[in-house]
Amino acid sequence: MNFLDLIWLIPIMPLCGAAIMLLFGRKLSKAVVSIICPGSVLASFILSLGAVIQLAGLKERTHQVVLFTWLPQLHADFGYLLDPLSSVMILVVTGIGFLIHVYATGYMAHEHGPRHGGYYRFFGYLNLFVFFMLTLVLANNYPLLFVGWEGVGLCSYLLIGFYFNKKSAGDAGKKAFIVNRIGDAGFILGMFFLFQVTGSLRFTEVTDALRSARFGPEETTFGILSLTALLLFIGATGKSAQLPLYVWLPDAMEGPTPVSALIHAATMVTAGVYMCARSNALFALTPETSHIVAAVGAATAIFAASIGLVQNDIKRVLAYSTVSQLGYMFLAVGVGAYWVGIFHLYTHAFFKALLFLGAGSVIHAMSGQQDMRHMGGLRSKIPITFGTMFIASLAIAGIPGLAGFFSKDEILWQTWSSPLGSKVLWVAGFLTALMTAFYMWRLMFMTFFGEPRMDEKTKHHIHESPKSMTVPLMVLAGGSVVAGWIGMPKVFGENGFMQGLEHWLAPVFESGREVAHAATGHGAPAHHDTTMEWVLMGLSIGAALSGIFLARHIYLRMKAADRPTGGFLYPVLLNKWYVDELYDFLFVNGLSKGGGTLMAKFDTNVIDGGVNGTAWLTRMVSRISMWYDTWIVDGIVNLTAFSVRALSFPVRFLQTGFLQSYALVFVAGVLGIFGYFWWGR
Amino acid sequence: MSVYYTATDHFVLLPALLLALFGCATLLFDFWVFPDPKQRRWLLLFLVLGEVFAGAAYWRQYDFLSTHGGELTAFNGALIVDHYSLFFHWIFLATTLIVGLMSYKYMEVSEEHHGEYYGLLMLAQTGMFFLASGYELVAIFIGLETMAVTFYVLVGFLRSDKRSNEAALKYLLLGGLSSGFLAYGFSLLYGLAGSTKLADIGRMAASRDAGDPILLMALGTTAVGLLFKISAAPFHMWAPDAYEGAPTAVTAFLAVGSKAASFALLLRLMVGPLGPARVSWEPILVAAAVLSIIIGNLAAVTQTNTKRLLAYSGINHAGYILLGIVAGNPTGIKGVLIYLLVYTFMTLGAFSVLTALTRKGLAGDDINDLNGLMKKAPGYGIAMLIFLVSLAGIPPTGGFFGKYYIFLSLIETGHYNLAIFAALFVAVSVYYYFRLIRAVFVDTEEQETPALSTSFGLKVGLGITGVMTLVLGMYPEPFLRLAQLSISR
Amino acid sequence: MLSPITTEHYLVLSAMLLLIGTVGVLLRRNVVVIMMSIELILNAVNLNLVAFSHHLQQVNGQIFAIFIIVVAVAEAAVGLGILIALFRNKETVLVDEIDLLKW
Amino acid sequence: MIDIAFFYAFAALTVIGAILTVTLRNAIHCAIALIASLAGIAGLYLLQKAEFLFVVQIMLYIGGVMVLFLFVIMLVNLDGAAKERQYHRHWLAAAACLIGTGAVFATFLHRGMGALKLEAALPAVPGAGNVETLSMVLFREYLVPFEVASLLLLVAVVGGVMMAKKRID
Amino acid sequence: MQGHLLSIILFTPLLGVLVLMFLPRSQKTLVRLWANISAAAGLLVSIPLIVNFDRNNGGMQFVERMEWIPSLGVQYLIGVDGISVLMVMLTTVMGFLAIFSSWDSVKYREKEYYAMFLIQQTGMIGVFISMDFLLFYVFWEMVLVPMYFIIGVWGGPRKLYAAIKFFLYTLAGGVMMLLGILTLYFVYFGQTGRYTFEISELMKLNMPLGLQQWVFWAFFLGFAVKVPMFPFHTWLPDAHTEAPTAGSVILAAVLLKMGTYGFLRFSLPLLPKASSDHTIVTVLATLSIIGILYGAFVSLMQKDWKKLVAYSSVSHLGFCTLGIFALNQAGIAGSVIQQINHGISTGMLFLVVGVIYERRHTRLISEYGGLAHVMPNYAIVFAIAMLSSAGLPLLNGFVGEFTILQGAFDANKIWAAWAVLGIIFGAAYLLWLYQRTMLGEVTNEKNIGLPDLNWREWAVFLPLILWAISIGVYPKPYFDILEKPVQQIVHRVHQTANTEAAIR
Repeated sequence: MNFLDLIWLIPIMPLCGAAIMLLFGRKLSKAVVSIICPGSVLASFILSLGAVIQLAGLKERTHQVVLFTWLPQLHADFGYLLDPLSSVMILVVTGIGFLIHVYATGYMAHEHGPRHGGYYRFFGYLNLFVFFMLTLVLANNYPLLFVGWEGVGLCSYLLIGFYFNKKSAGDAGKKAFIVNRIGDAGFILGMFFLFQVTGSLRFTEVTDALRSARFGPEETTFGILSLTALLLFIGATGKSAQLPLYVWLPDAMEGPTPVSALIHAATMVTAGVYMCARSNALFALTPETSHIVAAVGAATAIFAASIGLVQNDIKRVLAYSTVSQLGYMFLAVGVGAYWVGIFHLYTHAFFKALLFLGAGSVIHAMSGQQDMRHMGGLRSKIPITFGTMFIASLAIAGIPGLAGFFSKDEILWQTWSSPLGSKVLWVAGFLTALMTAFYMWRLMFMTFFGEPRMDEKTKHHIHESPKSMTVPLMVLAGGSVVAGWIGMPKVFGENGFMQGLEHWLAPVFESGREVAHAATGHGAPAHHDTTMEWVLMGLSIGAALSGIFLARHIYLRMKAADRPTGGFLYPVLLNKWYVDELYDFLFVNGLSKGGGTLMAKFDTNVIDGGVNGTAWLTRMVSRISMWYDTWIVDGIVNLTAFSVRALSFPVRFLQTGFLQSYALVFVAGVLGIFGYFWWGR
Repeated sequence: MSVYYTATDHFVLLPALLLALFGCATLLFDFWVFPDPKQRRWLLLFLVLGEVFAGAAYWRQYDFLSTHGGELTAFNGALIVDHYSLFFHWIFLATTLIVGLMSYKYMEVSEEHHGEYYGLLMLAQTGMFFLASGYELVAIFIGLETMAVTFYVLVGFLRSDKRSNEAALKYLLLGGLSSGFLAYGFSLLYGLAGSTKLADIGRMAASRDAGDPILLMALGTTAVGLLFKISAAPFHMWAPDAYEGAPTAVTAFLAVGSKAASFALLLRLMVGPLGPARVSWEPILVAAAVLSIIIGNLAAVTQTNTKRLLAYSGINHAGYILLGIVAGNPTGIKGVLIYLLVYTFMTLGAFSVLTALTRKGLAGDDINDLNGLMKKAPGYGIAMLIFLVSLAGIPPTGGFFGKYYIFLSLIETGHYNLAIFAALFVAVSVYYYFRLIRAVFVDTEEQETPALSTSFGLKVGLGITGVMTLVLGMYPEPFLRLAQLSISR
Repeated sequence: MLSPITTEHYLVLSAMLLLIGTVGVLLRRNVVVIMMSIELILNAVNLNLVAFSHHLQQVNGQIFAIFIIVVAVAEAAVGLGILIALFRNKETVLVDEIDLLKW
Repeated sequence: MIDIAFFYAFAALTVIGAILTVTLRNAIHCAIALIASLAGIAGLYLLQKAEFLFVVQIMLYIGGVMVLFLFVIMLVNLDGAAKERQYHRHWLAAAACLIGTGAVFATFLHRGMGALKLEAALPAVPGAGNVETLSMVLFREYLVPFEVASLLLLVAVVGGVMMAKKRID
Repeated sequence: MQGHLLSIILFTPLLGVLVLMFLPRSQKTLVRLWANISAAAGLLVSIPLIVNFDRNNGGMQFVERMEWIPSLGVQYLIGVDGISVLMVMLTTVMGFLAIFSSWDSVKYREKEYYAMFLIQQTGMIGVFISMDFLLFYVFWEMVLVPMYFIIGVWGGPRKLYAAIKFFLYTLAGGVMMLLGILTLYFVYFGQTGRYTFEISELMKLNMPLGLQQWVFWAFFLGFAVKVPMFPFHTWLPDAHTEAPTAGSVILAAVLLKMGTYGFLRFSLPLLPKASSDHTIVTVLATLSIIGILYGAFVSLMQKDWKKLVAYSSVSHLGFCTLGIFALNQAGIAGSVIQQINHGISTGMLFLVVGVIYERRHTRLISEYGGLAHVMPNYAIVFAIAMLSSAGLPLLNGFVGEFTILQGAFDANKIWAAWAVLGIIFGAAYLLWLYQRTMLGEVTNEKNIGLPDLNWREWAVFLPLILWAISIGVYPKPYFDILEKPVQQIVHRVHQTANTEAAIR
């Protein structure tokens, strides 16, 4: 059968799952639920595979299916586009999505959500998420992409707030949604600009229009195109948690771990990267914006990593790590190495999902404990989890041969060599690599090594997770090892497999460079300085190893698990560079108390001055507007009414009931008339 | 027939004669036949018959005019019958008839049921006849006084009721004053024109420049007298008291008949003979109109006595109608006619509901007496709704077209600010009309009250007024044609 | 030497009467006196009419005057009747004690 | 010459009578003053050759109306009223109003006199006396008002009776 | 039959009232039943309209012409084009649902209640189909009175204040509009020597810009109060809050649209110069944007659930007017669709409030919390309503807002930028409301054991939800219907504008 024309079925499958869950879920038993939902995702995974394989067969490696028109005004259809880029994405989404579903069946097994039946609702939302994610990556135009874009946001809101009765969860969900909305505002405007410039919002047409090289510097250098790209990028920062809009992601960890794994590590947060890669033609045309992207990416990477160094909540560490890795991806995109960005996205999906799931299994074992300071020595208790996470940590740290190594190394190399890149960015990336290795292994050591620090009760409870959870872990572990092999550096020798991904993605991106070249002179294919590449590779490996050993030294030798280290930096990092306090300062104190002391507030509980601050600001404004509404706008109305009533009395009391005052008024009238005759005429 | 009393004279005068005849007949029969107040309601038949005959006579006149066209003058120019006067005659006729219909129960309830009442109603109508048809000062003045004096009596008809006496006295004294001024103005007009015929006066006004002091004096005093009769501010002070004190049925008659008749005269004088002096009197009317609208609306807003409230609303309406005269173009005059026609029916209707509220030992003229009317008597409630909505000038009721014409004429003649002013005050008026509506529909009465004092006649009256109010709002075409006809010279 | 008597003299005189009558209506509290004042006003009118009619050598003015007198009579009759009815109920003839109806 | 004197005499009588009418304390005195004033007016009628009107004034007014007034005054005994304050409370405002009106009237008359372009007084028509002409005109031109007047009087009678008579039932 | 379809649609509810009047008020069930039947009949007869509507014909269809008041040049002239046909459908559907939804909620004076609703139904349909200005005005005012009673009799604690405020406000605006109408009428008379109120005739006028501006402002007062645009909105929160649920639904879903419809049908085509005049457009767009943000801000602070929804209407209607005065295809088409969406979404939100109000008789948000545990289905319905109102893609709200934004963007980028902010806040206050009422622990024990939606409530919500989704997923038919008429409006406005420019 022809999978290519059925690609629209890929998103539909999970949608059906979701529909069934949300409509009849209450009547279904957990068993049925845990068959239907992963099943639906599996189905779309199979469909995707088939489609991708057939796609590979095609000469022109793109295939579009248009179902029906959606927004005539914007020429936006329900149309699906399968090309190398989206094929990678759907495989990641469906594949990893499926594994996480399976994992979740185990993880949520004794999850009692709101009243009875949180289970089916959880899976309903999960499927819904997959549906939207697939719509996002399969869409053949921006508005439809935006549908998925918003949809995943919604699902993340629902899934984070899944613990209905945890207020913090609700807040986190709300914050996530609103922060994303801020990004979306940029995205929407960006779309409009794009439509105005290119006259269409279909990826293919937009790309053709942009590549037709009819745009001169006046559009591309700080011109309308730069603005467009920038707006789109703002949208991306919202979704992919880049500076300054990253604040929602760490709190999103309030959600159940599978959610964190699926949404906040593997798929949704990478939507921004995907979107930028999608718009590569645009970014390639606008070097200034690309610089900004790269800078933001690098900054985020190093910034988040530094925060990750000292977090004690196992999931928060991973959260910041995710932010930082996303930074990497944007760095790649920013320097014009789009395929590398996608490459890292794809490898990262494996090991980060694995790490989260592992962490989930740890928490599972620790019966809910998330603070690493109360862990330790789990190595022997939960061997599978340990083993898989070990691999993942190696991978993310960038130990040669594993997935993380290849992608990260490629990013660093591109940053160094690409005409859009620069040495400074490389340094940032390099440091990030060092820190990454450090905090990941800090996590490992604090969790699995050393002697147990948990209380007896929990210790007694500890047990390996059920098969449904461990099997996915293992699969992902395998993935984390091999995933990188299709993107090896050219210095390892060139062939169709070793640079498989690059070649596969070539049709989407390669031409991007050419355009950039044509338009701006940037992006000329880098001349290959082989020795340099070897040197850099060595350096990064060195960084990874030293990071690991440093961690080992501090947390195994010095047993610094529960002691602050790093001197003055420690509090700064622990408080996430006081960003939240900064936002607080800007938005809250700055306005209310006229500036509280920055250093005074040391409690991490003050989460997200940023959003809270804006929320506070908003609330202030709305208080004012409400006051205005009650007292001015409405006040005037009521005042008129009142004054009419008030005026009514004098007029009535003119009517004294005394005949002669009537006569008086009468004569006054006469006088008035004649007075008018006298003077008036 | 003699030269003094030609066939034409007869033809023109006939309706008045009939009315007077039946009026006197009523008085006589009352003295002789019906000692028992309960039977006196049969005297209503005289009124109905009288109106029927008069109606027939009017119809013949109408017929004649519409075939031969133009107008008929009689008593060498003392009387005139044209479509204009006929229009008003119809109004008077309807008014008297409906008032008669809604009266008898009321009069019985208030234990003042005398046959004179119906006689006086008809004599008053006879007076109005000369206001609309008179074309000569003396006839007009005497007709005016006949009407006025009759009203003095009618207002004081509840002799044992202090309020009624007081109302009558106030009305009489102020009325005397005003008619004194009116007469003074007439005398000056006569002196200037050397004749009492409106035609000559018209000639005189045309020949003299508008600034002529004596003419101004004449104008001023005449205007005072007439504005008093239509209860326009600042000569309105009598209205609320007289309206409140008078028997409700009489109040209706006063509010509609007297006002319509005086407007008939005012319009004829101002647009006809005194037309040339427009520059002098227009500002007066504007001022009076504006004042009336302001005072009428404002005072009504917090009024708690329904009759008084309607009195103020009447003042307010007088203001609007005056605006029509101010505009003075055909549209405006048509507007005045239509407005008066609608005003007749809606006001009569509202008052007839009030008469039904008057029960033994319950004046029924407080707003709270309307509470829960909708529950008590849905028919009356809905009727009241129609009248009030129409008074507020909201389509699809007749009141709307009155306002419509006034606004249109103001716009046509470029009085934009007046138009906006008038429009704004419509909102204010709605406020108090809806206080009544609210009482009828929303509020509920505190303690149980006796059943409404209804009667067949009252129901008929309500039916006529209600239907007419709606018809005028939904299919005014024939009436518009009539108005058009009556302003065409 | 006094100028010959012209119509104007009569006009002035009637105007004075009119005013005096108005004074009465405005100031006197006694209803009866107020009615008398109204009579004065009407007589002022008559004076006007007669003067004009004399001036124009017509009788129309005089006729008008006669009707005015009739009106005056009628008003007086009815007014006094009402007054009596009121007095029967209220035992007063002072207008500013007659203020049941107000506001 | 002589009629000038008469004019001023009658005018004085009229005005003074009028003033007394509105100022005197006792209603009966007021009535008498009014009679005097009306008599003055009657005299003025005579001066202007309005004999019929003179008669009417004397008979109808002084003989009829005033008697009516006196009756009523007797009926509603006003001794109490006579002791009361005579003038209304806000007489000051009233006075102001009146003075204003008076002033305006005066100026108007003054201005008007010149403008009062009445054709100069015609010489008296010889022959037919006042009453005949009057009746001729009355019944030719003013027939309608005459009839209506009768109605008016009827109303007045009925009304007066209605009001004045005691309630039987 | 076919020829008089519109009249039939127009008068079916009135027929219902006539029969209703003769039903004994004691037979409550009978009264209810009959009211529902006649409303349903009104809906049914309107279906042929949409079926037989020819979307390729931009002009008026199903036109019926009859002399009404010849001497004023007033005709009974009705017809529909794409815009009005949608409005009529909205009216019939929402009208029926409103009546249906109040089956148990109205406990006293049912007869009058339903009579008022049916009369109002006729009035609203009349407004949308009359092609004669006076006829339009008559219907326009006719709608007010029933609504006054619906609020004043069956409303909440401050019902009388709200009712009279609503009435006075709208009436004052209406009278000003009447002055505008009469001016047009008179000017037309001056130019052609005959009186008429026929829209298509009045469109032939060529008025000087100055006069057009005056008339425009007169109309503006009438329509802006109804919409309501920013400074004239204060009657709305009171009216919406105090009205009974069904009343609020009709008010939000249909009555407000009369204003926007007025702008589309009268202001733009009749006064093209004025409506394309730079200052006027700027002022109106600014007011709309202020309305968008202002409404959102004020909603954020509301403690009263219903009032919050009410203020959200201000925000949404801001989008509609913004779209209209973008004066381009996207803007106007989007605006019309958004009007329908607002009808659906806000209607649903009000029904949602009504459901809980019936159970708890309080609208204070603080009284609730964690309802999702108690009433899961209710929570889902509310979520959908909320999201469609917040403009989530694949639900109706998004289509409208997005297209409007596009139009605004084409007209002026700054407008779009501001309006987009509105979307953010829209999400904010609705989510916050949802969180405070639905999520978290059940804080108030009074809420424990509240019954979930019953079948009747489902029956009300389901069609709305389906409608919302259908528009959100496949709005093309609506755009198709709108394409021609909107083109005409846009063309008319710009053409005259251009000719003006050419002359200058």
